[in-house]
Amino acid sequence: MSAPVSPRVLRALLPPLSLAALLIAIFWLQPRTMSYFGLNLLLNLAVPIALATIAQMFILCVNELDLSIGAFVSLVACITATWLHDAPLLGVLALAGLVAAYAGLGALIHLRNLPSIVVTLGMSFVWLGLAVLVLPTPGGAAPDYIRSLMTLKPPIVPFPIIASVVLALAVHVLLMRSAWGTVLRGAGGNPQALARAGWSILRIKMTMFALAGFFGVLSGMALVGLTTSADANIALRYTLLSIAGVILGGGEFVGGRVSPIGAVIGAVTLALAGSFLSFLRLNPDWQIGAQGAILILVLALRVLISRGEVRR
Amino acid sequence: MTATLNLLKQPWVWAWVGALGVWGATAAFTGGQGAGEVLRAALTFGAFYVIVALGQMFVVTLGPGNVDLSIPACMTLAGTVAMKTMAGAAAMIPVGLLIALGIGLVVGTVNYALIRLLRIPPIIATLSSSFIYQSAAIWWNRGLRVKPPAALADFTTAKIAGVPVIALCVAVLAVAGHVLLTRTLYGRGVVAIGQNPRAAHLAGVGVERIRAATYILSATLAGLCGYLLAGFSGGAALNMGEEYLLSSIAVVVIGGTSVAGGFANVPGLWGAALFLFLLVTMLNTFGAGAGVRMVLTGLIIIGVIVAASGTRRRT
Amino acid sequence: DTSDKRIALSNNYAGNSWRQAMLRSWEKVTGEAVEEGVVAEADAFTTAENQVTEQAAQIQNLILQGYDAIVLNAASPEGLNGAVREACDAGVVVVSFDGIVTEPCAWRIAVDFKQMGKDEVLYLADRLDGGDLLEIRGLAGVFVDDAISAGIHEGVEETGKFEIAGSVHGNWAQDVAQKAVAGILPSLPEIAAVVTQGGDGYGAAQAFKAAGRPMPIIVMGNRHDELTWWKEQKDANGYETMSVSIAPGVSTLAFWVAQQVLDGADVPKDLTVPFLRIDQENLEEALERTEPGGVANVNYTLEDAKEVIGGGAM
Amino acid sequence: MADDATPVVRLDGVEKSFGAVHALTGVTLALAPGQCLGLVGHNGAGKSTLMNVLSGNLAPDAGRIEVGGTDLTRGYAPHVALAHGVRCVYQEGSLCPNLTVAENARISHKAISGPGWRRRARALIGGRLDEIFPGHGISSDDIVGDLSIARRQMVEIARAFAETDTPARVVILDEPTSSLDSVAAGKLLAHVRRHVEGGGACVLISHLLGEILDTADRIAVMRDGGVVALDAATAFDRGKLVAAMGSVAEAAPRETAQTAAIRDHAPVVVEASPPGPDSLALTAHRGEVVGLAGLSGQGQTELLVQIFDHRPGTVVDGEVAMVAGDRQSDGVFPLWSIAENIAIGSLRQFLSGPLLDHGRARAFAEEWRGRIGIRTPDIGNPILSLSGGNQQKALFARALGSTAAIIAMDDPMRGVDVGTKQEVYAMIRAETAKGRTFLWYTTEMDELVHCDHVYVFREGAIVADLARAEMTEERVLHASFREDA
Ligand SMILES: Nc1ncnc2c1ncn2[C@@H]1O[C@H](COP(=O)(O)OP(=O)(O)OP(=O)(O)O)[C@@H](O)[C@H]1O
Ligand SMILES: Nc1ncnc2c1ncn2[C@@H]1O[C@H](COP(=O)(O)OP(=O)(O)OP(=O)(O)O)[C@@H](O)[C@H]1O
Ligand SMILES: O[C@@H]1[C@@H](O)[C@H](O)OC[C@H]1O
Ligand SMILES: [Mg+2]
Ligand SMILES: [Mg+2]
Repeated sequence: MSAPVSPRVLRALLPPLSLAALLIAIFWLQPRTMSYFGLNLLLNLAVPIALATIAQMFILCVNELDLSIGAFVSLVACITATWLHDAPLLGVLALAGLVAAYAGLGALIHLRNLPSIVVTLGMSFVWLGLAVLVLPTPGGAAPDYIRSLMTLKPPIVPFPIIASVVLALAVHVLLMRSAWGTVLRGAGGNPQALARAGWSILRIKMTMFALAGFFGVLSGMALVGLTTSADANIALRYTLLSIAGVILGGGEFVGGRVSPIGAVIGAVTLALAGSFLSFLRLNPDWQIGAQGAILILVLALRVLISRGEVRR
Repeated sequence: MTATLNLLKQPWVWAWVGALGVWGATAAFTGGQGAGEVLRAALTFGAFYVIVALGQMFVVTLGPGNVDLSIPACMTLAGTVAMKTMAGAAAMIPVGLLIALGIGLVVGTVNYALIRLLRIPPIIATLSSSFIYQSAAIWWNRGLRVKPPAALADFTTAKIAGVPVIALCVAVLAVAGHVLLTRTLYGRGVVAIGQNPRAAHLAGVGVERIRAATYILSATLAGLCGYLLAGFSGGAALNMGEEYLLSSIAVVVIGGTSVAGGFANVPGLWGAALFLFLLVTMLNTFGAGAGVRMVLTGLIIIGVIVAASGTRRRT
Repeated sequence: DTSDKRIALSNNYAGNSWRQAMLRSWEKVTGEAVEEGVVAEADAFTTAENQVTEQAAQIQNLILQGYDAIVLNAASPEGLNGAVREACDAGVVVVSFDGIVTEPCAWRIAVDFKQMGKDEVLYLADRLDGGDLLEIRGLAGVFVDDAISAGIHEGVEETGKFEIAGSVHGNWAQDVAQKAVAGILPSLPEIAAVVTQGGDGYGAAQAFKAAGRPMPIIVMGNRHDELTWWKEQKDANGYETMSVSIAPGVSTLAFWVAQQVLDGADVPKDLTVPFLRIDQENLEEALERTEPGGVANVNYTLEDAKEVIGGGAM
Repeated sequence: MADDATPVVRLDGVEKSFGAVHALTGVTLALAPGQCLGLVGHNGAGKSTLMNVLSGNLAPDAGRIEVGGTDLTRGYAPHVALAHGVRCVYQEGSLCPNLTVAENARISHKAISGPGWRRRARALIGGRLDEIFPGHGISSDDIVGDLSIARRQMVEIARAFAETDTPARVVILDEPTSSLDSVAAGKLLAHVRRHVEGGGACVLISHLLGEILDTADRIAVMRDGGVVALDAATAFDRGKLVAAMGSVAEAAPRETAQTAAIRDHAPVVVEASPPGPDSLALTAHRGEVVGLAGLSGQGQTELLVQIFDHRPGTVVDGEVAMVAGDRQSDGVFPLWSIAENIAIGSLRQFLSGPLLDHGRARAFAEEWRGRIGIRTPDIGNPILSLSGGNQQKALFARALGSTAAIIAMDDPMRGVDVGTKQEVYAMIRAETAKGRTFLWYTTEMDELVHCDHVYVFREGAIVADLARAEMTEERVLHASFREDA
């Protein structure tokens, strides 16, 4: 490690390196995963997680935190498996309404200067309650087109890989490369500067929340496409997973420092961490603990690589 | 008049207003029947919330990203090991308490070590470690529910003049927490770090020592809560802490502590704890179904926050 | 011959005593089976949180590991259908129990949860002339909760004697039930009986005691502290009630069923296992067999499984 | 410059209050094209407030705003100001630290968008930087948060002068040189002259009166929210400006002979070396004022922090207190009151038993408000209600009020007005007499005369070690630049 690698490059390399390390370990433990079929099974459930992580990333980018994304994805899943299946128009309207509701939340949080953690904590109850009302007992069915999309078998490269790459690149272009995305990120770095440059922070917040809502909707739909039916509690875990994914991908809680490519990689890494463990065949007593240990291990890797990195 | 206005400017007032509001609504619904009883129950169960929320409050005050997600697992581990060690023997009550607190100490130290040495963001460090504590609790006792010593159970359920003893004890604990926050070097340090860790360091605040102490404090209080709750509910269960993950955070923020760090208050913890308990009770009393109940819970929490937002300091 | 077959248990939650008892039954019974060479392997896998998505991923991993059969306690009856379908497509036998799945390719060992709820009310109808009931439910949005509750409501309707005065969610946990009951109790009229889902009876009793209210008939589950409390009351004042529950050892029944399917036996897709009922007479005997702090349990044998498959009652 | 030309900007009777504080009490001011207006005044005089009104960030309570002859008072806002060519470099910095230099250019230039925007943004900001600060060493792709405060300031200045579809008709510079070293400051002021000679207009706010006298065409002096003097620059000299601001006379530096005596007799309290190659070591004796000079960002701050932290390899005999210069990121606790911000450095003094006595802490803060002249009606007010210079005074009070024997100062006079500076110099003198030692990083040549000994920094190393007697501006400058450069 004598070659001078800039800390920035190193920081950006961490997430892919962790992912690679994990993948190699999995391939080694279970060679069967190294096939089209294997990769498909290994990675397909990472797609909705990646979408939810991207949603969370938009919120974190403007210095807020969404504790309701898991419940929201559950609600979307319930609506997708019921209304969107039975009465597509109503379903589409409901989902569009949910995106609008997210934008509204952004406005409320900004205008009243509310802590987003509490508002979204409250909203998590609201979304979950609505999900229970829409689908009191698990059931429903995925619309066929979603099901076929999520079980697509393209030649050579498995669908989850294509989907993840497309997602990462699309959001990267939107947020990191476009002039518009630059303004959105700037609002996370220094909102006052944005206001002084004549931008409306309200509009930016609403945009970012709407984007989060949009990707949350995609996540719920993708999830139902895989599970074929829904359940009000189906995605509650996504809240923590999505936060962890963004951070694992090199994002930070404040300051508008996020990376869409990193976030997708972080989400996939988290999804794979669980698989890695089941290939290890641990004693059930310690299986839960091992999930914590693996998270710690992956994150510790970051420190080992980035040791010596300094500010300024 | 101005006194009232000044009171309304306090960030913790709205949690209390919310608590009174839902209590009043419950009483109105039942025509006043059982209002006192409900309050007594709220004091008892609110006390458990306050214990863990006190620790969580100090952690949250350290600044953005600081939160302790290992509270439930720590409660479970402390409760489980303490109950098994005491094995129902009254003589072992102090030993059990020490064990519970000691587990908190260890848990807090491990959490801090992960945060400091491995530079893992606290939210993920405490989440990850919590799985390990949970596993340790399973491994220790495999889910068997050992009864607490009768004297401990009696203590946790006792009342003096109709007021739950546990609530009185936690009220004293809250006063101590208030003094710790506002009148000690430690408390001022926590608040300074939460606003600007770099500036705090350069102003001579022992940043890392205080961060370590805070995570240890939070885990130790979680251990205490696990011990008392296991005594109160007839034994430690593997899922006894589950509820305290979100509630500990909710109590802290509804109580008026800033999630952006650097600003906290203790009176709001009690207000918010009572509010949360009474809210669920009110909706149960109204007989609402699970879905409606959850929707209303969410909307009322947001309502209280919006009402309070007029008084909150800008961050 | 199944001596080269590998069976996996996929479990979605391990955070309560019932689930721990279930895992231990599995360990004990399958451990012996492996030793005797009935099957080659029988590993248990459990996820950290009660989450559909994690369990779906787990099932997919089990497919990749090439297990011949997956015995499944599912987080959701519908949410895992995608993963179960994939397992079936890969030629893996899936046997679900307790938390069963609706995917037609899987086997189901069901407890008639609805009947379980109804039986509680029928028992009460025998004991009481009527009155107000308090219902303690399980975890909202989970199918077991819905089924038991539906049975209770059906029972109330059919008997026409009772009124459900209040309903709270106790999440099958003593402390949660205790808190919920303590909150609602003051606003309720005198309660004649409490209908429960198991795991919550002791908490309810504590709440009644703390509030100083007359002790109603509380239907118990199968936790040791529920049975012990009942025994204490019985000895002290002749308190009478009953207990209904599902024995955690049902996982071992599912194991044997999977083994039979792998062995080529003709097994119908839907099997029913009776729930575990304890009455005033056999309370002591049940308590005797239950480990302190544990759960009243039954482990099943290959013969039991064959009997269930053959449609016989046990 | 003729007063009869149509002014580019006219403010008429502008008033602004913050609660009980009347920050502006009816200011009338006009700015002609081709003119640089110098704006001076004590800390808290209302200069920044006035400029915030002019740039649309604060709505005045009363008064009119005209730009280019049009009355824009109604609905005046940042985007309106920008559209009319009013640009501002704010005292507290307005860059997004998470974005690159080029991306920050995009933020304030809406016209840079669409395909190829990044290339255009780079060209725009890079071109301006090259023009104003040749040899700046900043890449358009650098993340702003990774830059030193001086370089951030350069980026912000270049951005304000950059032109896309709207011209930079009026550029407001609120203390632009406070974080720049004298060389960079000189480049900026030269650019200001070029700008106005090309027909642009500028408002230049500074506490360095020499800069104002040299650069401005007209000078307005503000005091307590109003303009108290306004005339051609030639009509003023340093003395007149100081008098108009209502400031006191200047403190005299210590005699040279006296400073040499300290070096010879007082014990050493600090010994430290920066990590740079071939660095000399810094030594400080008790009661000495040691200057850290050189261009900005050459490792001076890092050495102060190294000493503050008692890092291995440094000898530090005694407690160290720090006066931050980058007050936003290193100094201020934004949620706290002025009193709390002052007291945090001395909490141990207010302990009675294990508990803090808030009454004593407040009395302490109150005392320091008087001693250092912090302008506020109530020290219970939030620190952010103070003007920049007054916040800096609070940070001084924090360090001077502590028990530390060694005070490390990180270019601490940023934004402090002349009057206060003189008071602080005098205070430093008085403290050295009591045996306190000062380590003083400054980018202002004038301040070095107050030091007993000066170390010049270049590229992370100490390259010159000058006793008071041998220190001249020329020698410091000479050492600041590489021989072969
Ligand atoms: N030079 C520095 N500049 C800015 N921030 C720093 C610097 N050094 C340390 N910090 C911040 O303070 C933390 C170090 O804390 P600090 O040195 O105050 O520890 P401490 O608590 O004083 O140690 P101890 O417990 O031994 O007293 C770092 O995590 C960082 O956030
Ligand atoms: N947001 C605010 N809230 C309350 N008071 C304020 C606020 N902003 C400025 N003030 C007050 O208005 C007055 C003028 O402040 P201003 O920042 O304009 O001074 P300044 O002349 O720029 O001083 P400096 O040279 O220190 O920068 C000061 O008394 C300051 O305390
Ligand atoms: O798993 C469940 C158990 O926890 C509950 O007590 O009884 C029903 C079971 O399905
Ligand atoms: Mg100013
Ligand atoms: Mg300067």
